[in-house]
Amino acid sequence: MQLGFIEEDGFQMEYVLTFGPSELACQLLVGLSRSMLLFIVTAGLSLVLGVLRVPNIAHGSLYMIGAFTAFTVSTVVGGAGGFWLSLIVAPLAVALVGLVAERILFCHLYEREHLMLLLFTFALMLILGDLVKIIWGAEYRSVTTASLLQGSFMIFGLPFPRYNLFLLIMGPLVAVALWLFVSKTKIGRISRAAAVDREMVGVLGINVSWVFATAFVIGCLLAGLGGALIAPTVSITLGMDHTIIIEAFLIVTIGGLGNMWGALIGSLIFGITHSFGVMFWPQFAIVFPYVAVVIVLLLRPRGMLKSVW
Amino acid sequence: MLEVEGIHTFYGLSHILFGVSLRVEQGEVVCLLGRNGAGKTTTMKSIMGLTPPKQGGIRFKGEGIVGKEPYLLARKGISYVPDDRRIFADLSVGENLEIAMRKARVGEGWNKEKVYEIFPALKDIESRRGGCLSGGEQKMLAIARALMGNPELLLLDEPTEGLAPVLVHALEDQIRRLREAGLTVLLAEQNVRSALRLSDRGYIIGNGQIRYQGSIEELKENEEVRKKYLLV
Amino acid sequence: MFRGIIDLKSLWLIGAIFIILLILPPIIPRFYTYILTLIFVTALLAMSLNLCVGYGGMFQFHHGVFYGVGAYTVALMLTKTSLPVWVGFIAGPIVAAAVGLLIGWFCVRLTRLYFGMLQISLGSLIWAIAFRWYTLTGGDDGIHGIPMPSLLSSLNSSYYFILIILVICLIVLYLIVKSPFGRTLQAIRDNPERCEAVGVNVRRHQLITIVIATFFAGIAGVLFVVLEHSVFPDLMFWVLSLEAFIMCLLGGWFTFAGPVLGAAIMISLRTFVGIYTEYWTLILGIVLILLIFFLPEGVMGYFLEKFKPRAKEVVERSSELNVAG
Amino acid sequence: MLQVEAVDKSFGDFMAVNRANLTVGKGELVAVIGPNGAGKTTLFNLITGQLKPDRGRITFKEEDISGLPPYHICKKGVARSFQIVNIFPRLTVFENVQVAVLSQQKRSSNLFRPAQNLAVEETNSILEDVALSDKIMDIAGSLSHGDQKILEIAIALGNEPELLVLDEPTAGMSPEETFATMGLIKKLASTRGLTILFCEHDMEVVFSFAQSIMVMHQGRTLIQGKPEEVRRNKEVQEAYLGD
Amino acid sequence: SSCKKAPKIERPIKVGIIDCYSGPPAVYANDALNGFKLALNEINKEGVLGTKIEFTKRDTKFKVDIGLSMAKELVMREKVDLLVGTVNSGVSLAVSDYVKGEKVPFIVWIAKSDRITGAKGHRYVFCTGENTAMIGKAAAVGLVKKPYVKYWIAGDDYEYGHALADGIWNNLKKTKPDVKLIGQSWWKIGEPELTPYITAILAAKPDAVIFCTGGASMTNILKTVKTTGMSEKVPIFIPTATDHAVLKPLGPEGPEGVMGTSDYLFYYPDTPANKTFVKAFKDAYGEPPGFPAFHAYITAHFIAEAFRKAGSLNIEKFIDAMEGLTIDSPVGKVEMRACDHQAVLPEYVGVTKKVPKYNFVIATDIITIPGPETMPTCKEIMKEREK
Ligand SMILES: Nc1ncnc2c1ncn2[C@@H]1O[C@H](COP(=O)(O)OP(=O)(O)OP(=O)(O)O)[C@@H](O)[C@H]1O
Ligand SMILES: Nc1ncnc2c1ncn2[C@@H]1O[C@H](COP(=O)(O)OP(=O)(O)OP(=O)(O)O)[C@@H](O)[C@H]1O
Ligand SMILES: [Mg+2]
Ligand SMILES: [Mg+2]
Repeated sequence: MQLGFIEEDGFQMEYVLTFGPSELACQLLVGLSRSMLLFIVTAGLSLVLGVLRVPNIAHGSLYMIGAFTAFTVSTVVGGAGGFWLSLIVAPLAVALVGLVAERILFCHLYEREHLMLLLFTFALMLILGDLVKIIWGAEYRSVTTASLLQGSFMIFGLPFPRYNLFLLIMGPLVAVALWLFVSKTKIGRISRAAAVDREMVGVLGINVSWVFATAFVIGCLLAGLGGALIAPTVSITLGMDHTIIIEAFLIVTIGGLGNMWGALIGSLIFGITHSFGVMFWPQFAIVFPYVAVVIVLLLRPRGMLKSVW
Repeated sequence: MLEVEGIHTFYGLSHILFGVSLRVEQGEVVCLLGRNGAGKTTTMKSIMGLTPPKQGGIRFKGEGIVGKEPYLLARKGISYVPDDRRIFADLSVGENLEIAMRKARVGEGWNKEKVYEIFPALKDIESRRGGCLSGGEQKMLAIARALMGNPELLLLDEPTEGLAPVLVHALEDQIRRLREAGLTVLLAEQNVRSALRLSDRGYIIGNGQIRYQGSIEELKENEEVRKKYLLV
Repeated sequence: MFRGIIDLKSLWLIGAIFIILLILPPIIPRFYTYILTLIFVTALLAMSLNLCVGYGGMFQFHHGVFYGVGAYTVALMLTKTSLPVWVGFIAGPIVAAAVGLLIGWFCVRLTRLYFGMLQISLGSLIWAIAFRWYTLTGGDDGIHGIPMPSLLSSLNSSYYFILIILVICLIVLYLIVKSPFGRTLQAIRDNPERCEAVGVNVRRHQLITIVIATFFAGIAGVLFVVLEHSVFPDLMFWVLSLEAFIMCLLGGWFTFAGPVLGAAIMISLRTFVGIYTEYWTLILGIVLILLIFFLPEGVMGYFLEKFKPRAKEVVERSSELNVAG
Repeated sequence: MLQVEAVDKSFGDFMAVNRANLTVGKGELVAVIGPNGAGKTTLFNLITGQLKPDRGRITFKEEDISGLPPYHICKKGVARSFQIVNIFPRLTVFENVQVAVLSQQKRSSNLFRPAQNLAVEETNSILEDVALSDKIMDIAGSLSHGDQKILEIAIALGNEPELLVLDEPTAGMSPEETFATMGLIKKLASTRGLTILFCEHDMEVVFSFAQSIMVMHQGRTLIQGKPEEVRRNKEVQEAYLGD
Repeated sequence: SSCKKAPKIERPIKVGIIDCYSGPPAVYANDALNGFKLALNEINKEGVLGTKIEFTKRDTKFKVDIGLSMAKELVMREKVDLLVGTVNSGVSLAVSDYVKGEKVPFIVWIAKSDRITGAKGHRYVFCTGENTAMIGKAAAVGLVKKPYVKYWIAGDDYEYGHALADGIWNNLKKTKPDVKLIGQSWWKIGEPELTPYITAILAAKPDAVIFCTGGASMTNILKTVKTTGMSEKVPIFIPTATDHAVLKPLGPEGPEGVMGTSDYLFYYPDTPANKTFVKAFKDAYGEPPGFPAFHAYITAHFIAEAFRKAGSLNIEKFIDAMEGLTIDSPVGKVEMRACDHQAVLPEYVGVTKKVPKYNFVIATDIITIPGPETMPTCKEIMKEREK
């Protein structure tokens, strides 16, 4: 792919590809760890999409709240303990926000048109965004991880951040936990049924409302966890919600809407193409996600895996 | 078992049921007959809590159930087979059944194997997507699914629609057997013949009101009913 | 032309509103004239989107791109070429429709959210071009100070120009919606499979709809340039598209005039609440939630219900009569 | 008029239609019967283009139509109704039928004439024929199940087809409506010269209306012939009729 | 001086502020607002032409269309005498074009596009902060003495990042023709995960890396630099990296050894004027001022001085007074250049380092590049504008 206009930057580039297998392997690992983080965030989005059939635009805001909460916990507690505690407290806090929103507002709207719910989550995004600003202010925030996870070690002669290794471990853990949850609670099955006919699921004696609430809260939990996990690597700012949300939607789309494993595949596609992409065509980084989606959807119009939508 | 007393049901602003009352005793099969658009389905839905009546009362086993959520009614022992099937298109046949599974209050209750005995055709297509089934297969599945909830009261809305004659007979046999096992059935039917064969009593509904009621014999003997509604 | 598709009472109402709008500018403060004009432009964008969303049932998630393409086209024609102004004005919508054809051609292969997401991706590629082609588009800074013919340079004259164009567009859109094409489109929204079975080429129909809608979005883009003399990539960013989508839902997406109302509400809220507090998005969010809870059919849908009760009563009474008799 | 020759359709490794044959002559009323899951609906889907056949040939008026998209086949004069109600739930009853009429008159892409005034007579006359004229302004989704089935047929009639394919047209209709509907269909067949292909489980309807009956079983054509012929056939009795 | 003789004016001077008070840039906008308020407190004690300066502010949400509406609202409805603001170059350029027609002065205080007072400059727009051309020149001056030949440029993929890159590279290439650009990477603004870029850059083994980035991305890149230990492997140059708003939240975790520029540092120059300003600011807001606060502070003083000099609220006279006006500022005298309405400011090039005095890293080994040296000449500007 060559976008002609890029050359007009006025630079003469003498770009040398000096990548050996070790660089590639290192880049693959970096990409994988990025995928894991994306997976944790998008799995929650996908769960909500699949069960409630709501494109939850506020998911990014919940993720942002997770990051800010992690900041507060880390600074109040401090040190390594602060970091580990933030990984527990932040998801729970976000889940609580989700629970309140669900029980007070959301649960009255399930009968509505799905697009009305989209409108609702948009409103929620606006509200949460400003609430974060009211609570935490506009300054850039930053937290540090436990010293165990700081710095990097050398792999194949290149530095690989320890924290990324940690993410590589967290991703599969979350995946397994989710798998247990989905298979134990039959939630996957109920969600596929509810996708077709919510009312009829109730007629069969299933309290759809609580199933939805649970799914929504778990979705929030994952958003919060994602936020807490990303907190140490970036500056925590307002606007984190906007940055993540479109990418998250694109990921769940190419994976297959509402399919949790689709979210995993989508995240892998994004993470890995991104990390190799910036190696080979770094100037075009901005369009990678979009191009990836276009290619996947043109080849597989309903995403990689079976979807509920 | 079930007492419906003067219910008025609306869809939005349009008034559909005008004081429908009916009773179903424990172990009875009662049918609800009437033309298209008479209000049979609406009555069923009102009982199931899908279109809660604005006025009037419904009692199930002596307990008022107006305004209760459908899932609570299902847990109390009412199952509903909708006339338009409402199969979960994305679930396989087996999953459609499993999702509806509830523990029986008494005895062993229904399970997949047992419903497959009634509808052997379903067993062969256990893993097929609900949305792919033929019309008749979907109807069987809808009935089987309702049974999986181990109901005490079964609301059957046009169970024989789209079923081949052989199956209609088989189904009738099964319903009879279920009744013997203590199941109570409220049946809405267009297939008058089949309904008359099955039921103990019948109600005839027209324009949202109960027009006639009585035992099957009484209905059959009534000249006007025969002409206007039964056409047999 | 309108016989049978609009009743006399509505016609009077609309006429009255139009006349009021015509005499307003000299008597209201300039700023309100500006806000009204901005509402007109945004309303046209939302209306064109609603052709796809409310009538066509398509998840047209990135409509803003076509608005932006229309705007950029005139902007570039007026700043980089010496062609007459009207050529730019015509080229805007045509280029937008051409881009709509291209993107739509891919999108109609997909359904619902997939359609929407593919459109977001394709649209974002176009956004990326506007965002990155610094030498042509001015990058994220955009192009400002686009020269307008002196006839359109004052606020009042652009107000009238935009109002007239808007009215013409609305009439055309109304005719389209009420035409067999529009009716078939609604049928497709409800049940595309059945539509195929009655002999409608669903994809082609949807594609034509997208092209028409993007054409009007292009006009809205041109009008934006007439009003603001500026273009910038925000016009093509997904946030703006989402806002336009929300306007449709908010105003009532199954009604014709709903999006206009939605646009008016969004623009006024953000302007007038923005004057008093920087937390206007918070207020906007709360207002939206209240509307969702209390006006589920959208604002316009609610008013239509309000205006109709007499008809409903008649129906109700007659049905009761039927039963009694 | 319509020839189905050795048509196959499989879903995965399941053969839903297996070398099925069917002949429909001009002006005939042909019924397809068979147990549930025999493949009747699938066969109809193959004829009207909702599905593409794996093998075999379907010709309509000497023209090969196998594998064409549904709207194309419809334009050639084949209209159908669906077994499981398939209407436009948010449109009014009138509009439901009008959409079909407009499409038939090739006016679907007309952008600037008010649809309100187009095809009104045709639509109304169809609705009158099927006795839905008192529900003209009702939203289709709010009709009762039986009325929706009637609307199903009305939509199909809107296409002014030469061949009308009806999938269990009277299922869910009250006895009275059933006979009214079948009477109407018969009348249409004679007055408009329609050819009709339908499937039904109501044997009374089938044997009193059909001029030719095709029996399907497990995707195969068992027999096609006159009603008496079919009734006498041993195989058919075993597989389907029961008693 | 002149103000004492001027006639008394009954109404206050109204300043409209448009800036982004939501989203990541809010941190800069708020800092600027504080600086402006501090200055107004000082100014209003004495008064301007016997009246006061008041302000109203509007949030742009970092969106050009909203910024434009808000600016129009301030001008048409609030009838402000002049506009100041914003952190966003796009908004600044759009508003600048609007005020040209309305003949209302607009003073840009944070946005760094050199087109504001360069190619797109006009009579009614002013700029009191550095711009990309100035940063580029300063950076080139800092880099030209270094022995590096093979460079890699990376940054935020938007106008600002690219303008910086252009500025630095063109100046560097001009003064040192043998430098080579071996690659560049551009990420989307706010990109949270920068490790893959760093790994890719390290794999290419450049002599030095220039990151052209700002705001929240800056924090991200500094963090990634730290975790990957990049600054120990390759020299890094980041324009505006020594900005306090960026380094402060990182605390002691900020990376050391990163070269960067800034046009204001609260700890340098260590002059009494700067100390007084910093102390006053700290007392009022609990934080030392960042560069936005400084810009806003001098903006207010420019406004006050210009009105005093003009002797009336007449806008044309105000503009005439602004041109060539020199005021005392925390960093010494600052002139508003008459030809392009750009404030002449020095640039400070330094290297980040931990010092015991602060619990965050600061710039050390600072070289001051005086204002005139970093700025394009008036001739160059006029040539730009004629294009
Ligand atoms: N898309 C599909 N995928 C898999 N199996 C299918 C699919 N569509 C139909 N079948 C199967 O093919 C068989 C024939 O279905 P069809 O709908 O043609 O039956 P039918 O004769 O119309 O039956 P009925 O009288 O019950 O309507 C059924 O067993 C059905 O489950
Ligand atoms: N969702 C709805 N909104 C408005 N009116 C409705 C709705 N559903 C049904 N109706 C109306 O209620 C009346 C009774 O419908 P109902 O479905 O109860 O009839 P039914 O006796 O079950 O008929 P059928 O035998 O045709 O299924 C009909 O006139 C129908 O038009
Ligand atoms: Mg019914
Ligand atoms: Mg069938």
